Amino acid sequence: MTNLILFYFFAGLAVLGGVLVVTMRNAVHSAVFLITSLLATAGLYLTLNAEFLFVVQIILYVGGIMVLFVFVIMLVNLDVALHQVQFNRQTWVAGLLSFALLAELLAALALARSSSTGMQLLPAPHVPAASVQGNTEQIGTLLFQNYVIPFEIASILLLVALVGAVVMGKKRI
Amino acid sequence: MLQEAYFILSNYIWQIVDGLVIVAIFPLLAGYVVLLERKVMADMQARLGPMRVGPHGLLQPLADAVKLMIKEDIIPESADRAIFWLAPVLSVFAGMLSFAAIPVGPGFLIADMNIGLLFIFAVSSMGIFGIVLGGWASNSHYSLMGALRSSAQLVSYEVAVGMAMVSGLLLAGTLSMKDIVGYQAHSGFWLVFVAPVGFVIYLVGSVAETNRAPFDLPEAESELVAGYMTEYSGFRWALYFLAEYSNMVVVGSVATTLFLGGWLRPFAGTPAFHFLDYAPPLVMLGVTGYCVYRIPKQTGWDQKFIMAIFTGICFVITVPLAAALPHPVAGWQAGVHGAFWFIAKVMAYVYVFLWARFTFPRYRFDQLMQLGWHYLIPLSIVNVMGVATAIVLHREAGWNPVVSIGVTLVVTVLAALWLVRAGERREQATLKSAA
Amino acid sequence: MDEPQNPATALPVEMPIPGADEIVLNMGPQHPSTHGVLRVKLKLDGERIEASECIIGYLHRGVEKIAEHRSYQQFAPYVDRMDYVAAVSNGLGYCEAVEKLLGAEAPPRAKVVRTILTELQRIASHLLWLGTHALDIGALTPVFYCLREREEVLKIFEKYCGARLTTHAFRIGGLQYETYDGFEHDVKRFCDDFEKKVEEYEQLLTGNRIWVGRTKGIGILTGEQAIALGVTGPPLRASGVKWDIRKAMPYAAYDQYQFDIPSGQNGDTYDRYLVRMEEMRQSRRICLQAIENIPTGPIMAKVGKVLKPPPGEVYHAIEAPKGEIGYYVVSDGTVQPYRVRVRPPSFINLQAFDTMARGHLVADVVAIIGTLDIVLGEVDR
Amino acid sequence: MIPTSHYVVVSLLLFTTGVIGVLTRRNVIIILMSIELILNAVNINLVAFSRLVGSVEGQAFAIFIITDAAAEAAVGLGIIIAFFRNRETVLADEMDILKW
Amino acid sequence: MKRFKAKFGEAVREAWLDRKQAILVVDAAKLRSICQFAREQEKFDMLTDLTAVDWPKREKRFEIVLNLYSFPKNERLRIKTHAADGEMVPSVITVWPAAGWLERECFDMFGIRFEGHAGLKRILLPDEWQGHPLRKDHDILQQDEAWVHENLGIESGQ
Repeated sequence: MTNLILFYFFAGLAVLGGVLVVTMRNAVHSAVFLITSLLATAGLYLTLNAEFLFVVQIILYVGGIMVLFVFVIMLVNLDVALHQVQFNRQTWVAGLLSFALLAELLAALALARSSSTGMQLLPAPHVPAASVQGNTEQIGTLLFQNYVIPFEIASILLLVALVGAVVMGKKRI
Repeated sequence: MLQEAYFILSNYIWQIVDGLVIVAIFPLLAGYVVLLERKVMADMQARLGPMRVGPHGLLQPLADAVKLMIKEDIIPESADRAIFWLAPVLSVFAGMLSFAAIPVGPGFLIADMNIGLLFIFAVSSMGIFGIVLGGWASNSHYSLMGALRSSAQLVSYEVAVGMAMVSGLLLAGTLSMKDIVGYQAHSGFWLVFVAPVGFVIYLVGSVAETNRAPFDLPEAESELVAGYMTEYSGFRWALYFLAEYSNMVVVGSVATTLFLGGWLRPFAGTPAFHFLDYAPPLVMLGVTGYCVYRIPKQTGWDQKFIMAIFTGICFVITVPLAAALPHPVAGWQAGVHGAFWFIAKVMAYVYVFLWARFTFPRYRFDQLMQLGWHYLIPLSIVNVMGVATAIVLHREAGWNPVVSIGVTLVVTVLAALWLVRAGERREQATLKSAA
Repeated sequence: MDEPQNPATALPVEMPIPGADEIVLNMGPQHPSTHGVLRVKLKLDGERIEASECIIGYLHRGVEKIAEHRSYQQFAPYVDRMDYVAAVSNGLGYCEAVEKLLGAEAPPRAKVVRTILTELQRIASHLLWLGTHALDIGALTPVFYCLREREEVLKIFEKYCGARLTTHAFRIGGLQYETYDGFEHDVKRFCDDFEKKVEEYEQLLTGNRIWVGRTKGIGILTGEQAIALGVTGPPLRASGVKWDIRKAMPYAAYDQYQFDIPSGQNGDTYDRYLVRMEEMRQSRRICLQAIENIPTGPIMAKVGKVLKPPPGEVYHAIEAPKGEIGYYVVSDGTVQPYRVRVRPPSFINLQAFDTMARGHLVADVVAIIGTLDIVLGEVDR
Repeated sequence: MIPTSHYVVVSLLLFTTGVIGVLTRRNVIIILMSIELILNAVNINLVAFSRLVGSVEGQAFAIFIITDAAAEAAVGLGIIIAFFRNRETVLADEMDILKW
Repeated sequence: MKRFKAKFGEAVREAWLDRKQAILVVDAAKLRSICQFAREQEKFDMLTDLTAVDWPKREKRFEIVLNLYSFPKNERLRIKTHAADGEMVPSVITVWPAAGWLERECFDMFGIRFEGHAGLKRILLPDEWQGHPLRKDHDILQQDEAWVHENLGIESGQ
């Protein structure tokens, strides 16, 4: 019961935040709602017992990436930008297509639930929650044993991105 | 529904009570840190500090709070009202939320999370938004520059601070705040003696993270007026202030837990030092006695009355400390004594902050960044590697812990000296090229 | 001497429309570290200063115009209001200028007392500078120590003439007041204590890494630049020009005493700091020498009640704490000066600000303003 | 225990919102933010399914995705700054530098 | 001083000593070259002061006064020149950059225009102020009341 309330709260917040990100005129407001949405997602991870991911989401997304976003918005924020048209002319087409996509996926989900094969796919998890605790140690072991090569590749990707961002951002090299 | 509520209440009653006590005490503590700061400052500067409100200015924090609450709340015309309103709240929210994972004493904490340390780290990194958004929403050059400086500074120093924490938790082998202290109790060494370099990095980094002098660039009054707080006034300004001082208490608490043995008494495992258990009640008794001695010296009956109240408070604190004396290792007794030692350590840590503030001039922004990126971050990486090596040497190769730690420590310190030398040479070069 | 590298540095900057990375930051006139109502417009590239312009005049009171409508004695108190932290020095310059115009000379006793008070004033002025400069750079504590010692000097002034800040201590022709009982004792005690206090300030700042980092290499002014821009006082000496009017053209009783002129090599903020610290020590030395042996005798020359200097003009300059303060007095033979021109050291030193600030960061602006030691009352008059 | 389908629906909604944002907004920064929303939606799915399967591999992948998002944000914002410096705009349909 | 006479002849109108101070009166037209000479040959390397005196009854009412100082010789020299109202005086800013603000102040207070000074605008008074207060015909109580009313929103008290 409590879990369900928490879930609906976080889910509602995440979706509402997402919608507001897309609709706000001012980029800073968008960023604030994106932060809200990301925090709510972190909350969702908590309801999934993924505590480590909850922390990673906050530290990296909220404390890292979003700071970068806000920083850049402030650097490039022109008062002029606010008076420009914020949406392009393909709004209706885009909306229609997106809703078609949404409807399709929802239909697929509904079908999966009703069909017999789907029942096996998407039941409430039968594994007791305690055993799948999003444990920090488990993730660490996984990352550094099974996935050590992807992990290193990811770190190289970050390094490349770092260098690239510096090259882009610097005026004179 | 009702049953569930009852279930929650009955199961979590102690957490709730602890939470209420901690949430009530810490803002008050933050307020009294302000008074402490002003008193320490006055002492270092050969003057008296606040003396008017209450005896020795003891009621000054309350008076300040009341004054700030009834002050006019000015919102600049061109400010972004919603974000202007949100930003300080966000700051305080981030500061306060961190208290949830701080163990004041054994069993005296709100939530024992198995990711407690990371939780505090994550939540306090949200505090940046309070500053950045506040600076942006004020729509003023000074505020924006303060905000940009502050975000750059916080992001840079977070790396060093995180690495310093890693060196601690590598040793403890857990992220739970409670277990970190438990590890120190078990091993008999505070981590500051095992990873001193990490502690020093954390100390410097946490001064920068809380925007305190000599790293108070975001609010440097001689350059940016008040940085991101320039346009704030009244209660919102007070919220920012509360956030800053709560953050000080939070970083003090983290340092205490991680490096200084949390709620543990000095020499907690050594029987020869058990007489130290008598210190808390005796200290409080001494304070009470001094208060009694000061009562007749106050001018006016009202001051005498307030002094008497403070005497009473001191005495009320003394009683449980004394009552816990016979068995101060378990149960509520340990909680009370632990809280005393914990708060004492946090206050000592905060005192270092104040000391630095009144002694050092302010860094310039590029120097600050240089210190972070050229010295602290490389050093913190070396430190983490050193601590890891020590652990491997001890656990895998079976070395004596003292030897393994000593060797890696020497290497780390040598690396630090080399960094400083290289930095000095670089400075000389830039000076020469400038001239 | 070479042509100064960029004569246009003295020109006011035309502010172009800022580009994408450039912003124009307006500092002051209401800003915590502009030492009054100085307004500085900075053109920034990021946080780096590309150009600057000082906008002054917020404190203009028309002192020179007032002088033309007062008698010589009546104008004397007005000069105290220019550099209000070094009122005694201003007064000395004015009195000596008018004495020169009259062809009179103050008696020896008056000269020695004048010297002592002026040197005490120099210490007080430098102390105030040190405190505020340190405060600008972020050191909160020295200012309280400095004000504590300055208080002692002000107490001596108060005992001597009843006023602390705008003292009007001297009269044209000498002194109005005889020294009070215990004057020598007070000055001696102050000088004895002061030695240790300077040590204390030096301990707080001189070796401090942050202080050195904030001041070394900041606001460099070479000797040639300083001379070309007319900079005088400690900033000139810190640039390596060992020049002090007290030695070059002695006035009052300075020719009787031993003292050194401190000078620097790099002409940066740190050197100016060291020069001023050393100057305080030298001032103390002069005071100690002077107090040993104050000649007896009259304190006032015979100049008459109504001053009517013969027509003519005179320029007389003394070494004030901030630099050369000069008085150009033109007489037309009446009781009122025809024209009094004050050569304000702060005004001309401030002109060098742009040269010093270019290429530095915003944070250095406060260090440079502080190191110039300007007093807006004198800049604007 | 909340059924996995709940999470999938939330993830779908977020995903669609992100797609709409990418397709309709002109401000590149907001487009980037919408991409973050999409990535986030994927993360929710991964974590939900990881619980369903009973292993933490999904969480590990979510961490990789967050890393990727960080790299993307850094480079993307770097490009935006460089572009803004030259053209003083952050609008996507004015980023026609190739046909310039 | 004699060397100045020898070099510039007629342009140096008068030269005398008053209370041990050397004073030269020169032609405004030759001011810049004389200053150049003073700085380069005679080593008067610092311009300590530049100011003006208003003599309304004279034919050329403004007397511009330059106070020079020589570090090598430890000597002061005063160079004077005259200008009528509205007449241009050559600026010495190319000789001594220190003249920048001093000439601006002269312009502000007396209305003397300096030729060759790029940024000649008011320095102590506001840019829109009317009148030049240090002229003798400017009364001590007189001020730009319109400006005060407009910018400060108060009635001038005088």
